[in-house]
Amino acid sequence: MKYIATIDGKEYTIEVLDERHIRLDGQLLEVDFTQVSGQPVYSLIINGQSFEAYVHRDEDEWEVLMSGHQYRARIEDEREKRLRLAGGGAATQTGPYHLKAPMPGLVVAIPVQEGQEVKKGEVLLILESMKMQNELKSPRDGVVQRIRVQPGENVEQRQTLLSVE
Amino acid sequence: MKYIATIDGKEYTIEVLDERHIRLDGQLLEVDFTQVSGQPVYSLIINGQSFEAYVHRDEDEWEVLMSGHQYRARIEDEREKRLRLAGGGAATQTGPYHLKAPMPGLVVAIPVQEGQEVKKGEVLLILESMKMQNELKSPRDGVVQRIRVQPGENVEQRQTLLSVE
Amino acid sequence: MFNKVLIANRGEIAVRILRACRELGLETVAVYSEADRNALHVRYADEAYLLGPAPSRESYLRGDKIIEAALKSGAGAIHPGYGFLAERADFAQAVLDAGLVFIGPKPSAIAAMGDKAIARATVRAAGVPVVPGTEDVGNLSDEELLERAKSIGFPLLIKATAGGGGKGMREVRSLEEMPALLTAARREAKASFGDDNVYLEKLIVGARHIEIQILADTFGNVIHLGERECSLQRRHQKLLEESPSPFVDDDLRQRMGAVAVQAARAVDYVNAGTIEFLVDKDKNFYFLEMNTRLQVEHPVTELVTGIDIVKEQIRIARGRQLSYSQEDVRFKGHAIECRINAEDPFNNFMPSTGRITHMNIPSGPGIRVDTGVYAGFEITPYYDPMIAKLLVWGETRAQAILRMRRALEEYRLIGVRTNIPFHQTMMDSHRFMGGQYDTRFVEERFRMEEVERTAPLRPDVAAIIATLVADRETRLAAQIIRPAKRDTSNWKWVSRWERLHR
Amino acid sequence: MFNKVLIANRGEIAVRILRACRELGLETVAVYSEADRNALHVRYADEAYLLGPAPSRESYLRGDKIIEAALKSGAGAIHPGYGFLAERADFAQAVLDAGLVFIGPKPSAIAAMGDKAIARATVRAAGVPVVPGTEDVGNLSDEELLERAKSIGFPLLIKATAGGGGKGMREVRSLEEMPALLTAARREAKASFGDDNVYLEKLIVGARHIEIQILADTFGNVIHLGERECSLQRRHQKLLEESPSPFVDDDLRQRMGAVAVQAARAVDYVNAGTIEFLVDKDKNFYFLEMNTRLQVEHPVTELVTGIDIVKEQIRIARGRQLSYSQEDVRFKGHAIECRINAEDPFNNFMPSTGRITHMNIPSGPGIRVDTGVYAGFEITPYYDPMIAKLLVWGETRAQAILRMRRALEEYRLIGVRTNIPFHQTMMDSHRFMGGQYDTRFVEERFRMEEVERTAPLRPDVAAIIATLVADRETRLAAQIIRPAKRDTSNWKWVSRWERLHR
Repeated sequence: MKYIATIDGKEYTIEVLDERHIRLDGQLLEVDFTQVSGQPVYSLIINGQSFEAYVHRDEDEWEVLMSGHQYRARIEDEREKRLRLAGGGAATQTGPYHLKAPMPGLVVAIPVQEGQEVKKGEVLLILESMKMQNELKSPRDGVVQRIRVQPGENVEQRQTLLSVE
Repeated sequence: MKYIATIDGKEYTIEVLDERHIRLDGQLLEVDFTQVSGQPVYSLIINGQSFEAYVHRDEDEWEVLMSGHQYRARIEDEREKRLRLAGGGAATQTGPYHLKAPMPGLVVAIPVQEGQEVKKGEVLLILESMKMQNELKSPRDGVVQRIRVQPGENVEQRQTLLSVE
Repeated sequence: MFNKVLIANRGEIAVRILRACRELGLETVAVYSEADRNALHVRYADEAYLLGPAPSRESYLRGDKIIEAALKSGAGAIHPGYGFLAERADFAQAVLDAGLVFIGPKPSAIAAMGDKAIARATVRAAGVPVVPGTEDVGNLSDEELLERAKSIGFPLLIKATAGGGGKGMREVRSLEEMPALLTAARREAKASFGDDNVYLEKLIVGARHIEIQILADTFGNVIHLGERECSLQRRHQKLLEESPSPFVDDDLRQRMGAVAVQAARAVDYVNAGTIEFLVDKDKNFYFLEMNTRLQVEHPVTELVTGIDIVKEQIRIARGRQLSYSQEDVRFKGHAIECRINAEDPFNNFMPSTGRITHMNIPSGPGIRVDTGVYAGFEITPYYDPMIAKLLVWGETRAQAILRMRRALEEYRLIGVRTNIPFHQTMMDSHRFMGGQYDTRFVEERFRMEEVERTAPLRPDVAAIIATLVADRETRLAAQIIRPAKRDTSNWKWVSRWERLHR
Repeated sequence: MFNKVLIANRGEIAVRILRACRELGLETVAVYSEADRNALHVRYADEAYLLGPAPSRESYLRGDKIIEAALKSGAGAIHPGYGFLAERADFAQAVLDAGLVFIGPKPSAIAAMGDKAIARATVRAAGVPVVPGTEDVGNLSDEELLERAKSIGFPLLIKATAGGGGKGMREVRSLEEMPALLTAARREAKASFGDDNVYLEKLIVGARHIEIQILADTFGNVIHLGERECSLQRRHQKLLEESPSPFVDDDLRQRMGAVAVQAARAVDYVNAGTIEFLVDKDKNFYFLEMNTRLQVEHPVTELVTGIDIVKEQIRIARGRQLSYSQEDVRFKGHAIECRINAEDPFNNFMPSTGRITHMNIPSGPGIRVDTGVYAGFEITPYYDPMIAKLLVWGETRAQAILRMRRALEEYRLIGVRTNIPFHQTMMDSHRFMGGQYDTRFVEERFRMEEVERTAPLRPDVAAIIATLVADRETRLAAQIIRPAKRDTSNWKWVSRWERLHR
């Protein structure tokens, strides 16, 4: 199977030949790849070099944490990439953004109102958790819609708090 | 459910009333009992005292390892105890003893022969594992039967090596 | 003299105190909330008593229930740890009233140092320099504070009178932005401490936060154990501490130590305490506050002095003399502490909760880990995000940094996000290596992306790993979905598939 | 000068050496067998090369492949650790011949000390006292040994000429039982070392096994780092070591240290080494052997001297002078090491294999754990059963014992049996607490059942816990079996059952 991995704008073409061999941008490499302890932790030995990474899927990206650095990789096979390019690549910008509680907590304040225009980075809601007041910010420009919680309310993890359209 | 627990010859009558209450030899006790980390490790808080033990079932006994001491408990409900007593209690002494490899290893020597009489504690087989030569001894008096392995042979864990009848 | 100690706390500090008691042959009593039934301090203690539901105010802040548990268990003393009830004079008094020993200072000393205005007035009278501000004049209204702000000058800080740990704190750069920040600070102070009083304090630019550990017994002996450098902070929360401070020389250490002892004597202090100072670039230092309790970062001092501060606390509370005179205190090598928090350094340090599925702590020479968590334990949103303290000792600061690098690289904790990558980046930062940082460094001049890393970036390797994981998941998904379509010979199909792909 | 080190070992010692390299800023290369693909040393190293299948002779004893990996990776030096190839002069020579640095002594010193007969002759010539025996006269036949045994007298020991670690060793109490024991010893020696030669040695009754750590650089500086008490052994395998020895006073330490330095000089020794002595009750001491390598128990010396022995080894191998003169070596406090083995102390210390499903190592003040395992790792039968070394430091021996008690109590390792309960019992033994033990203590005068325990026995609590577990299993089994009989409404039935029983 042939994949295109994209990290920081750079593309890597990776062909998985079998359990022990891949082709990276055309170059044949022997890999020794194994999962550790049944955890999302992977060990890779390649050309004698030993690497270990924590790997987590986050929506349509893969987070790779290795030696204290976080890489964000998009992995697509050729068909997926064609489809995405055909779709204009702007898919991630359309549709409303639903602000979800990243953890359980107490809504301390909601400094925005429904219908209000907000800029990327503007604070939408202050959530208290673990004795810290955490500012949840808008990931993009838009208009605040459907505020579903009130200050003083306890919320669950992943509960939708409000939307930005 | 009412159980009889026997440790070192002493019997404890334990009635499990519900998740939080038991009766120990007639005395009502509140217990807070929980398994830790999904492991065979259990935490018990009883009358404010906090205990933690590793519990393992070994054939018809329960091993409880607590504060560096190993307790071996037989747990029976009333019916089981009646049956065992009716059966004469000698059931564990009848039938052949099958010597099984406690771990994978190499058979170094078998100092006994088929048909030979052996005493309790006599060495039946020497198994090398983890760089140590381990002497496997007979748990009782009897006659050696069916030696199924030879010196120099590699054996798997739990593989039957020979029998004593 | 007591032989059983109740520890009125949770997490790593409860475990830390428990260990000290064990090593002194004392029996231990834990208290816990419903969220902490399986916490390490409950598992390790000889006895454990439930206080109530998870929220602190219903459990770890219930002084009455804690004293009740102490009396029920026959504990003769209560150690409060830090946070929760540690600096509440009324709790300390209630403990004494119940006929128990409070392992800490007298309630009067807690009260004197707990009200920062009184604290400043007291130490100022004893000749200790303080930072200019309104703390000394009592609680003021917004109008009065706005008036006073002009004479103090900007930038300045709004701080909660009852507070600590950065809660209710705001930085003000001009008079215009001050009213809104006052409102926010009072709101946070109210929420955190039940008291919305605030005061103003001159912000010393380029300041270092350096504190002196002191020990005082009931015989009037007061000694100091040198300084801890705590300037690496984010939102006024300490992230990393070290001792000695790369900024402090023997002369400054002696002067600050002497002043710290003076400050402690001013309130007739007994037990362990910490005097926090701000030090400007010219090595002028100002009294900031006194923490009348064991400090989170006490182990860095333990590592360079060899003195077990918690054991000394217990010794003092048992009415013994200090084991050490000032002359006995010797400093050897260098210690660094990284606070390991359950938060995501790649997402604005957002707290992270969940069950720890796997954990492997660093060990080997020169490493100490103080933690209250383990694989299988669930991090709840109710308490502090700090889940461990990773400490190293080295013969020199450079060796300590190298050791911390390898320890951080070894640390594995899966299930919640941690700030370990932040610390790894810090250890690679040239400014940190050079000891050139102040209290604003993390927020203003440190970017994780911009630090030149010791380990070279390997996006190619990351791409391979991510691809191989994605490939496995694709194949796994195929295994699950396809047989359902066929609905027969599931195992045969899988084994054929495996033959094809291995 | 080298900047990359290949570690020709596995397990905790490979990890230990890796950590030292990391902390010196050196790159690391691991080698591994097929059984160790996921071992910690492979995970922590910068590079890793497969040697071959699990058995040592096809992997960790393949000197040729190891040197090949070193050359391929560009490593400039090889650290052999202990065991495997550490004391093979031919391997050390092959390393040098390949143009690499061997982090250890010269091949000539290994050879001189590796043949025990030559070793004894050499040190005896240098004025070092040795135990009477046949080691000096070369390999003898059974007949000759039986003849010589009469003049040495009983009890005596049969020992493997090529051996170490108790393999091929037998104790003989009379001439009658000697022929059978000779056969057994030769068989074990052959199996372990490929050499069935044995020698005889007088058995010193009531002997203590005490060893001196030495360090020697290429400039002719030789120092000693004091003694380690290693008398607690079972089947000639050390179980627990401490420093200082409760039996050694300053005078004896100085005398033994001086003799150890003499012995090292006799073979022109370079790098770290250990001289083992037997000490009788009158404090006479006899040279036993020299281990020309890093010793398992080296960390107890590190804890009391503050000297990192592995870093000094690397320093010496890089051609530098020792960092310390004899006068710089100061002893502080007391250190104890417990070897944690995968074996069942309740079943004749039978080795135990399997996957570790959960692990929580002790931490906090004064603790050090050197280990090569983690939760999820599988303990295979191919290698040594030692999976970790638990070390504590305390200001006094009593404090170290109390700390070790709490550390052992904290240790959790599920999936294989360990000898932790043995160590817990030892820490409770009055004879151990009194320091009154010799090399026969564990086997002859120590019974786990007979030690009066610090923690009182609680069979009632054990009965409750076992019953509650059995009750849960019964209920769980019921849940699984009964629905199968009904074959419908499985989930409904379970939920009704749960309502009834909760």
